[in-house]
Amino acid sequence: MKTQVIACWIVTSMLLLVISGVSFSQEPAAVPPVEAPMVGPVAQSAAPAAAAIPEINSGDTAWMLVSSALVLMMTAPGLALFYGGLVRKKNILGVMMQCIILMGLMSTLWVIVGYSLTFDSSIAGGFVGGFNKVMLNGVRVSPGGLTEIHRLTIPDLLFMVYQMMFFVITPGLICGAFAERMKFSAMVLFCSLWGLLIYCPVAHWVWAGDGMFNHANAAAKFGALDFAGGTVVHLISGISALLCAIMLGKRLGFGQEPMPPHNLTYTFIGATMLWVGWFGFNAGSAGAANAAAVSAFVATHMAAATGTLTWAGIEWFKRGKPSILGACSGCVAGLVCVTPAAGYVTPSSGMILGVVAGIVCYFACTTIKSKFGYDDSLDAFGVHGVGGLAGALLTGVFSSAEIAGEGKGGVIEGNSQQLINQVVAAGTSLVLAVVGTFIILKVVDALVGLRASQEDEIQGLDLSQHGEEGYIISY
Amino acid sequence: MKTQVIACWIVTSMLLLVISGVSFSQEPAAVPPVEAPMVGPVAQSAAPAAAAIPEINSGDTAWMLVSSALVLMMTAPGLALFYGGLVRKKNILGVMMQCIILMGLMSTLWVIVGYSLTFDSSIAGGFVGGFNKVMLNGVRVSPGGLTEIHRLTIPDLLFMVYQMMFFVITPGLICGAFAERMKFSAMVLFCSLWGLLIYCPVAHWVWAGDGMFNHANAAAKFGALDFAGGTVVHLISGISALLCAIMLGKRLGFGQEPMPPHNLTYTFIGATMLWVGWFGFNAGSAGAANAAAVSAFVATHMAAATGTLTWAGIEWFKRGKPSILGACSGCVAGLVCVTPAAGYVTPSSGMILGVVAGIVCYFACTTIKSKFGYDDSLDAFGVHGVGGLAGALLTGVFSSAEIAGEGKGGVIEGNSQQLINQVVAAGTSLVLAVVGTFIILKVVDALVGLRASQEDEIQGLDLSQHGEEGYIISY
Amino acid sequence: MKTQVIACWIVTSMLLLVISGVSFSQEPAAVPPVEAPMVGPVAQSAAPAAAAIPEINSGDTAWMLVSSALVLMMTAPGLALFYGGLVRKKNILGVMMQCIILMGLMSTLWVIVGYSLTFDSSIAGGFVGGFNKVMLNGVRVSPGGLTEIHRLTIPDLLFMVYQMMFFVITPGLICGAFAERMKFSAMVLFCSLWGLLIYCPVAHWVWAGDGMFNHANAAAKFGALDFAGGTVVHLISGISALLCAIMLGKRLGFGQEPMPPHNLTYTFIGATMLWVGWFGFNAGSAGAANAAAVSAFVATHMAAATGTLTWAGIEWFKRGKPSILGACSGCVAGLVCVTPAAGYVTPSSGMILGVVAGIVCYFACTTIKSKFGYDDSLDAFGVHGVGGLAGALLTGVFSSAEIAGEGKGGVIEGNSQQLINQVVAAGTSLVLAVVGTFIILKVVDALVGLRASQEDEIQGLDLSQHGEEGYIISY
Amino acid sequence: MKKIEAIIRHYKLEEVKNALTEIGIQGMTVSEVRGFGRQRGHKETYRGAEYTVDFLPKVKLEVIVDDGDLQKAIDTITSHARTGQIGDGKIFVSTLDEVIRIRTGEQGGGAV
Amino acid sequence: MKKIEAIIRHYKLEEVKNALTEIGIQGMTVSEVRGFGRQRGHKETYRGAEYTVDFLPKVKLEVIVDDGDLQKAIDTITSHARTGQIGDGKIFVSTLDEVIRIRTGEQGGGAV
Amino acid sequence: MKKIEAIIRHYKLEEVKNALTEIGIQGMTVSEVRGFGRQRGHKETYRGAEYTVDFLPKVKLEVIVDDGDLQKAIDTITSHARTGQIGDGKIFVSTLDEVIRIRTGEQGGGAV
Ligand SMILES: Nc1ncnc2c1ncn2[C@@H]1O[C@H](COP(=O)(O)OP(=O)(O)O)[C@@H](O)[C@H]1O
Ligand SMILES: Nc1ncnc2c1ncn2[C@@H]1O[C@H](COP(=O)(O)OP(=O)(O)O)[C@@H](O)[C@H]1O
Ligand SMILES: Nc1ncnc2c1ncn2[C@@H]1O[C@H](COP(=O)(O)OP(=O)(O)O)[C@@H](O)[C@H]1O
Repeated sequence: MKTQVIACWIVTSMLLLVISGVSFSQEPAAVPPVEAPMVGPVAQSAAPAAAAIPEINSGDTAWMLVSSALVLMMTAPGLALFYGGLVRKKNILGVMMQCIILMGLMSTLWVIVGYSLTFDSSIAGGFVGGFNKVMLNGVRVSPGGLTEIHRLTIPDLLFMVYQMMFFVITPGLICGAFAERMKFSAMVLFCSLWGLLIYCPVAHWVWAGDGMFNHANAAAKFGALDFAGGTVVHLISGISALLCAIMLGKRLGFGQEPMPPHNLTYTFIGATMLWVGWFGFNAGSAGAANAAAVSAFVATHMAAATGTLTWAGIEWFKRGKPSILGACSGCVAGLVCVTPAAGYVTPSSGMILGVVAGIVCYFACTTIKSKFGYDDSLDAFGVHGVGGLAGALLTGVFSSAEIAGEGKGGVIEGNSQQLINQVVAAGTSLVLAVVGTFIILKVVDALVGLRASQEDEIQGLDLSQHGEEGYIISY
Repeated sequence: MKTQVIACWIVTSMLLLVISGVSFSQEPAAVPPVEAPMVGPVAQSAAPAAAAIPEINSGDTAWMLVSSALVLMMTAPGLALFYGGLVRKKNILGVMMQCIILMGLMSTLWVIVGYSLTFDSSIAGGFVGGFNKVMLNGVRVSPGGLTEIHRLTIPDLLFMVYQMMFFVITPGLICGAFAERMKFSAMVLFCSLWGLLIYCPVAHWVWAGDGMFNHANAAAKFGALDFAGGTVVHLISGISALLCAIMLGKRLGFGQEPMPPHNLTYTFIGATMLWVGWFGFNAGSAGAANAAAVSAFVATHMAAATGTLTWAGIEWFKRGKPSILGACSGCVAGLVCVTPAAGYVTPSSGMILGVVAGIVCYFACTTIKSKFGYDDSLDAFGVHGVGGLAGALLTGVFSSAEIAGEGKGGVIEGNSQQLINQVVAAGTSLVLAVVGTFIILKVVDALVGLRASQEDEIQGLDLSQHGEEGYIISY
Repeated sequence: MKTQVIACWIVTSMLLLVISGVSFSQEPAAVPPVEAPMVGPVAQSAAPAAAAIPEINSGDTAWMLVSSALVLMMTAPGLALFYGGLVRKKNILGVMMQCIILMGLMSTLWVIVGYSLTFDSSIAGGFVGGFNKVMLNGVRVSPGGLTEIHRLTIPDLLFMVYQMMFFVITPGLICGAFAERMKFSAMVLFCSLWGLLIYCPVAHWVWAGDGMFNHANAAAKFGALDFAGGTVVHLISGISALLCAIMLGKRLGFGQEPMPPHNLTYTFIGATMLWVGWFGFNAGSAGAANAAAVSAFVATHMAAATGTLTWAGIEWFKRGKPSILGACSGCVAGLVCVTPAAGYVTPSSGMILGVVAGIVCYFACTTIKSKFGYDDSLDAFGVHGVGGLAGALLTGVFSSAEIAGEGKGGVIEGNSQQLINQVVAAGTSLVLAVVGTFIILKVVDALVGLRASQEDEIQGLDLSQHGEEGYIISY
Repeated sequence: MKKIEAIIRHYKLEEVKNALTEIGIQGMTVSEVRGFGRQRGHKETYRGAEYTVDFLPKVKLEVIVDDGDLQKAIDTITSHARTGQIGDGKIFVSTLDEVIRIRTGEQGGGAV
Repeated sequence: MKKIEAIIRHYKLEEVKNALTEIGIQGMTVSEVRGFGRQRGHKETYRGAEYTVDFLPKVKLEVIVDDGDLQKAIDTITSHARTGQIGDGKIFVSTLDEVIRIRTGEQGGGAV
Repeated sequence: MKKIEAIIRHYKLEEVKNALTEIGIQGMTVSEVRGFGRQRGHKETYRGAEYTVDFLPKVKLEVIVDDGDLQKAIDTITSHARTGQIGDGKIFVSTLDEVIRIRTGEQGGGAV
C-alpha cells in the first residue's frame, strides 16, 4: 500500500515539476500580453467589442462569486449525495471521499498549471494552452488582463476561480462509472492526469480565445457553440466514463446479486442540489448578471422540469409507476443536455431539450446498457455522455441568433453549417477523450493498479480504502 | 392503474388544450401593450414613478437570480426534507416525489398558461388574468415589458421565473395535509388544477397591476398589502390543506398507533434550509437589491428567530422539555407569519410577529387539531393556514409607512382601514380556496380516486406508488 | 427541572433588563453621531477616504445579502451536520437543537444589545461598545450612519444583520467541546453570557472604529489585522471550548468504550456546506463585491483545498489510509486558518496557510489531545483554537500590502511589527476568553448546573433533554 | 419456561403488545427481520434494472413465558396478529433450560 | 420441527436463498447481526483515536424445517455459504416444540 | 452445546464482550433489539401528540458454549452487565442439537 502511495505521489510530483520547469524557464517572456481575442463559456454572448479595459461591475462580480460557490456546491454536497445514494452502503464514504479530494486536488492543479494550459495562448499547434500563466502568473485582481473576447467586468481572478470549479466537477462525473471498485490511489492519479491531459486541451479548443473550435475565434474553421460545457464537461467525461467502466470490468456479483441504491433520499437531495447549483453553472457562464444569464437560467430550469416529467412519464407508462430515481435522473439528464445551449435558446427550446434528454438518456441507461452489458455503475455515460452529445448537437439546431447573438443561429434558423461544426468539435473531443483515457488507464494500471483487491471490494471501499464506516446508527 | 394514468393525462391535456386554444385564437391581438399600472409582490415598495423604460441593473439582476434559486431550493431539498422527516419511513420517497414532480409540472404549467393567468390584464370581470402571455408570449429578456408598477430593473423573463418558483412551492405546502395516503395520480391532477384555478386567480387579485386587492392599484377598493405572499401562498394553501385532510379522511391507524416522525434530523435540515431559502422568498420580493430587500431580510430573520424561541419556550414551560420539532415548527411559523409583512415592517415588529406566530400556531397544531380530530398529517393548516392568516391580518396592523412607503401604514399608525382591506382580501381568497378545493377534490376523486388503496397505504407509498424503498442500509 | 428553567430565564431577563435600563436612560443623547473612524472586518481593505455619504450600490448589497444567508447556512445545516455526525446517535438532536436555538437566541440578543456593545463607540475605557445602538436605535436602512471606516455602499441595517450571523455561529463552535454532556439550560445560559461578555468586547477591540486593536484605528497602539475573525471568532471560541472541556470533565465511558462518529455522511455534508458557506464568511467580510472579496474568495478556497490534501495526506503516510474524517477536518482547519488573512494574502499564501493548518491541527487533535487527556468531544479547540491562533499569527507574516492596502504588509514584506501586534491582540483576547469563560461556567454551574445527570447522559441528550429520537427508521 | 418467537406484521405490533400486556405478560423483546414464505416480495426497478425483493420487512417478537401461560399467549398473539391475508406470519415455540434476571441473579419463573 | 440458525456473510445471502428455494424450502427469515469468532475485526481511526471494531456485519438466517428436510437444508447452506476463508459462519440447530401459522391457526408440519 | 441469549444494555456490551473474551470465549453474535419488562419506556411528544414508547433499545448477545463453559459464561455476563437498576436485562439458556462450522463442515464442540 505505502509503496503504491509513494509511487503515486512521485509520479504526480515529477509530472508537475516537469511542467513547471518548462514554464518557469519561459517566464522571462511571460509578462501577460493582452493576447489575441478568445472566447470562453463566459461572455460568449456578451463580449464587448471595444478594447477598452473595463471596470469592475459590482453586480456582475456578485453574481459570479455566487455562481462559483454554486458550482462548488454541485460537487459537494450535490454530486456526492446524488452518486453516494446510488451505491451500496459499504461504499458511500468512498464516493464522498472522491468528491472532497477532487475539490482539493483539482483546485491545486488548476492554480499550478491547469488554468494556464486551458486559457493561455496556444502552443503545440493549438493542442493546448501555454505555460505563461503557471502559478497564476499575471492573473489580475481587476478586469482587463484577459483577452478581448473574455473581457469581462469582473476581476480576472474571479474568472479563474469560476473556471476552476468546472475543472473540479468534471472528473467527479467520471467517478460514477468506476464507483465501488476503483482503488483510491488509482482514482487520484487517474483524475489528475485526465484533468491535465484531456480536460485542459478540450477546454482550450472550445473556450480559449485562439481555440480551434471557439465560435468567437474568427480563425476557427469549425466554430462550435458550447455555452457552459456540453462537450467540454459532459461529453468527454461521459465517454471517458464508459471506457473506464469497460476497462475496469464489472463489479463483483454484477448481474447476480441485486445492487439497489442504498439511500434514495440522498440521491434525491443531491439531484435537487444539482438542479439549484446548475444555475451557477449555466447562468454563471454568461460571466455577468445580464440578459444572457437570465435566458440561460430559464432555459436551464425548463429543461430540468421537462426532463423530470419525461423520464418519470416514460416509467409511468412502461411499468405503471413513476419512480423517484427516474425523476431525479430525468432532471439531471435535462440539465446536462441544456448545458451547451443554455444561453443561446428560448425557454421553449429548453423544454424540448429536456424532453429529448429524458428520452435518449432513459434508453441509454436501460436498453443500451443492458444490451451491451457493461457496468457503468451510476450511469455516468448514460446520462452525461449521451445527454452531453445530444446537447452538443442540438445546440447547433436550436440556437437562436436573437438570443445568442448574430451569426450564432442554428439549423432551425437555416444555418446548417453550425450543426456540422458541432459534430466536428464533439467528434474530435470524443476521439481525444477515448484515446487519452485508454492510455491514462493503462499507465495508472501499471503504476498502482486500477482495481481494489477482491477482498477490499467485498468489504467495501469505506473500510478497505479509508478505514471508516458511514453509518454507525446502532449505538 | 394504467387506465387511471391515462385518464389523468387526458384530462390534463384537454384542459391545457382548451386553455391554449382560447389563447391562441386571441393571439393576433396579443402584442403585449404596456398595460395599466399593476403591482406585484415585487417592488411594491419601490415602484418607480416614471414611465421611462429602465435598463438592466446588474446588482438587482444578480440578487433576483439568486433569489429565484433560493426559492427553488425551498421546495427541494428544503420542504421535501422538512416534510419527509415527519412521515413514516415507508412514505419518505412519496413526499420527495411530490416535490420534484411539482418542480417539473408547475414550472411547465406556469410557462404554458399560469403566468398569463396571473399577470396578464384582467378578464372575466377581474377574476383572473387573460391569455395574452400564454407560452410566455411577449415576455422580454430586458426590462420594460411589464406594467408600470412592476417596472423593475431586471429582465421581465427573470420576474417571470422568480414568480414561477412561488407557483411551484405553494401546492407543495398542501402536500403536508394529505401526506401518507393520497394516490400519486390524484396528487398530480389536484395540484395542476389547484394551481391554475385557485393560485392564479388569487395571485392575480393581489399582485397583478389591475388586481382588485392590489394596494398599488388605485382602482382597487380594498387594496391589501401582501409583500411576499401571506394570503397568496400560505393562507390559501393552508386552508385548502385543511379541506384535503378532512375530505381524504384520516390515515389508517391514526389515533391508535403511534406515527412519530421517522427522521427528525431531516426535518431539522429542511427547516433550516427553509430559513435560508426564505431570504430569497421575502427579500427577493423587493425585486431588487435595495433598502426594501434589506428590511425584508432583517424582519424575516427576526421573526424566524423569535418564532423558534417562542414555540420551544412554550414546550419548555408546558412539558419541561423544549423539542427540536418545536423549534423547527416555530421557525417555520415565524417565517410564514412575517411573509406578507416582511418589506413593510421594522425589525422589532418582525420579532413580535414571530412571537405571535409561535403562540397561535402552537395552539393550532396541538389544542385545535386534537379537539377537532382531523388528520392534518404534517400540520400544513396549523402552520401555513393559521400563520398565514395571522400574518395577513397583522400586516395591516404593523405596516410602517416609513418602510413600506406612503399610504401603507397600518393600524398602529392610525390607518385602521388597512386592517379592513386585509380582512376582505384574505376572506375572499379563503372563500375561493375552500369552494375551489372542494370542487377540485370531487372532480379528482371521480376521475382517478383520491386515496391509495388500503393495502397500498399499509405497504407505504414508496413501494406502492413508486416501487422503491428509501433506505436500504442493511446491505 | 422547571425551577431551573425558570431560574435560567429570570437571570437572563434580569440581565437584559439591567442592560436595557442603562441604555434607555441614555437614549435622549443617543442620536447616532457620525462617530470617529472605525473599521470592521468589512471593508478593512476598501474603506473610502472621503466622508461623503455613499449611496446604496445594488451589486454590493446583493453580495452582502447572499453572504449573510451563507453565514447563516454555516450554522445550520452546516455546523449542525458537521458536529451532529460526529456524536453518538443518541445525541444528534441535542447538537441540532443547540444550533437552531442559538440562531434564535443570539439573533435576538444581538438586536437588543449585542450590536451596540460591539459597534457603538467605546465605553469603560475601550473595553466594550456603549449602549447607544440598543434595540438598533439609529441603525439606518440606507448607508452612511456608520463611522467613516465602516462606510459602505450597503444599508447600515445589512451590515448589522451580516455581523449578527457571526454572533450566532461563534458560540455554536464552542458546542463541539461540551457536546454529549452539557445540560440544555446550561448551554442556553452559557452561550448568552459568553456572547455578550466575551464576544462583544473582543469584536469591539478588533473591529470597532475605536477598537484598541483595530488596525484602521490610527489611535490603536497594536493595530491587528483580522479580516474575517481569526481571533474574534475562532481563537476565542476555541480556547473557551478547551476550558469547557476541562471544566465539564470527560464524557462517561470516555477512553473505555468506543465513541465513533455515528454518521460520517452527515459530517461530510456539513463540512462541504461549511466550505461553501465560508465564501460568505470570508469574501463577504469585504463588505462589497469588489477586488478584496475576490481575493478573499480565492485565498479561502485554496486554503481549504490544501488543508484537505494535507490532513488526508498525513493520514495516508502515517497509517496507510486517508480518511474522510481527515479530509473534512483538514478542509475546516484550512478555512479556519485563512479566515483572518483571507482578504490580505495571495492565492499562494492561502495555499501555504492551508498546509500549515492541516499539519498543526492534525497534531493538536491527535498527539496533543491524547497526551493531555482532556475530552474535547468534537475538537473545537484542536481545530478552531489552534487553527485560529495559527491564522492570527500567520496573517502578520503573509499579509501583502499590494492586496491588503498600504501599511498592511506582514513580516515577509519586512514589517515585523505587524506580527507583534497580532501576538498582542490574540494574547489579550485569549486572556479575556479564558478568565471570562471560567467565571461564566462557575456562575452557570451555580445557577442551573453544567452537566446533565449520569442517567440523562447515558440515555442520551435527545431523549433526556428534548424527549425525542433522531431516527425511527424501523417502522 | 417456554420461548415464543412470533414473526408478525409491523403494523400489528402495537395491537399485539397491548393484548399481551392485558393478559398479564410483562415483558417482551422485538427485533426487525425480513422474511418470506407463501407471500413473496415485490419487484423494484432501478433505472431499468429489475430486482425481485423476496424479503419483506416483518417484526419478530420474543416472549418468554411460564409453561402455564403458553397457550394463552399463543392464542392472544394469533388472534391479534391475524388479518387473514397471506403473510400474517408464524409462531415458533421452544423450551428454555434456564432464565436469569441479570439485575438480581434470580433464576427460573421469578426471573421472567 | 427443527430450527436452523445460520450466521453467514452478507454477500452470500442471495445465493443461499436461491439454493434453499430450489430444494423446496419455502420460507425463511433473516436479520442483521454483528459477530466475531476466529475472524476478528479491523481497526478504525477517528482523528487519531483508534478503535478495534471486533464485530463484523453478518446475516442471520432462520429456517424452520421438518425433521426430514434438516440434513438437506444444512448441506445446502454449508455448500453455498462457504468461501473457505475464516469468517464463513456457523449453523446452529435446535428443536421446536411447536409451529403455528397465524393466518390459519394450523400447527405442526403444515404450518411451515 | 448450549445457546445463551442475553438481553443487555447497549453501553455494557463492550465490557461484557471483553470479559467473555478473557475467560476464553472466542465468538459471539449481537443484534439490535427493543424490549421492555419491569422497565417501561418514556413519553415522546410530537407537536402535542404524546406517544408512550414502551420499547427501549437493548442489545441481544448470543453465545454458543460447550456445556462445561455454560456456568462460567453466565456468571461473567451477569456480573458485568449488572448495574442494579431496573432494565439490566435477562439471560435465556437453551440446548442446541447441533453446531456446524460452515468453513470446514466440522460439527459439535470443535465447531464453536
Ligand atoms: N420456514 C420458515 N422458516 C422461517 N421463517 C419462516 C418460514 N416460513 C415463513 N416464515 C416467516 O413467516 C413470515 C410469513 O410467512 P408467509 O408464508 O408469507 O405467511 P403465512 O404464514 O400467512 O402463509 C415470512 O415473512 C417469514 O418471515
Ligand atoms: N461461540 C459463538 N457463539 C455465537 N456466535 C458465534 C460463535 N462463534 C462464531 N460465531 C458467529 O459466527 C461468525 C463466524 O465465525 P468465525 O469464527 O469468524 O468464522 P469461522 O466459523 O469460519 O471460523 C461470527 O462472526 C459470529 O457471528
Ligand atoms: N418475558 C420476557 N420475554 C422476553 N423478553 C423479556 C421479557 N422480560 C424482559 N425481557 C427483556 O429484558 C429486558 C429487561 O427487562 P426488565 O424487566 O426491564 O429489567 P429487569 O430484568 O432488570 O427487571 C427488556 O427490555 C426485554 O427486552
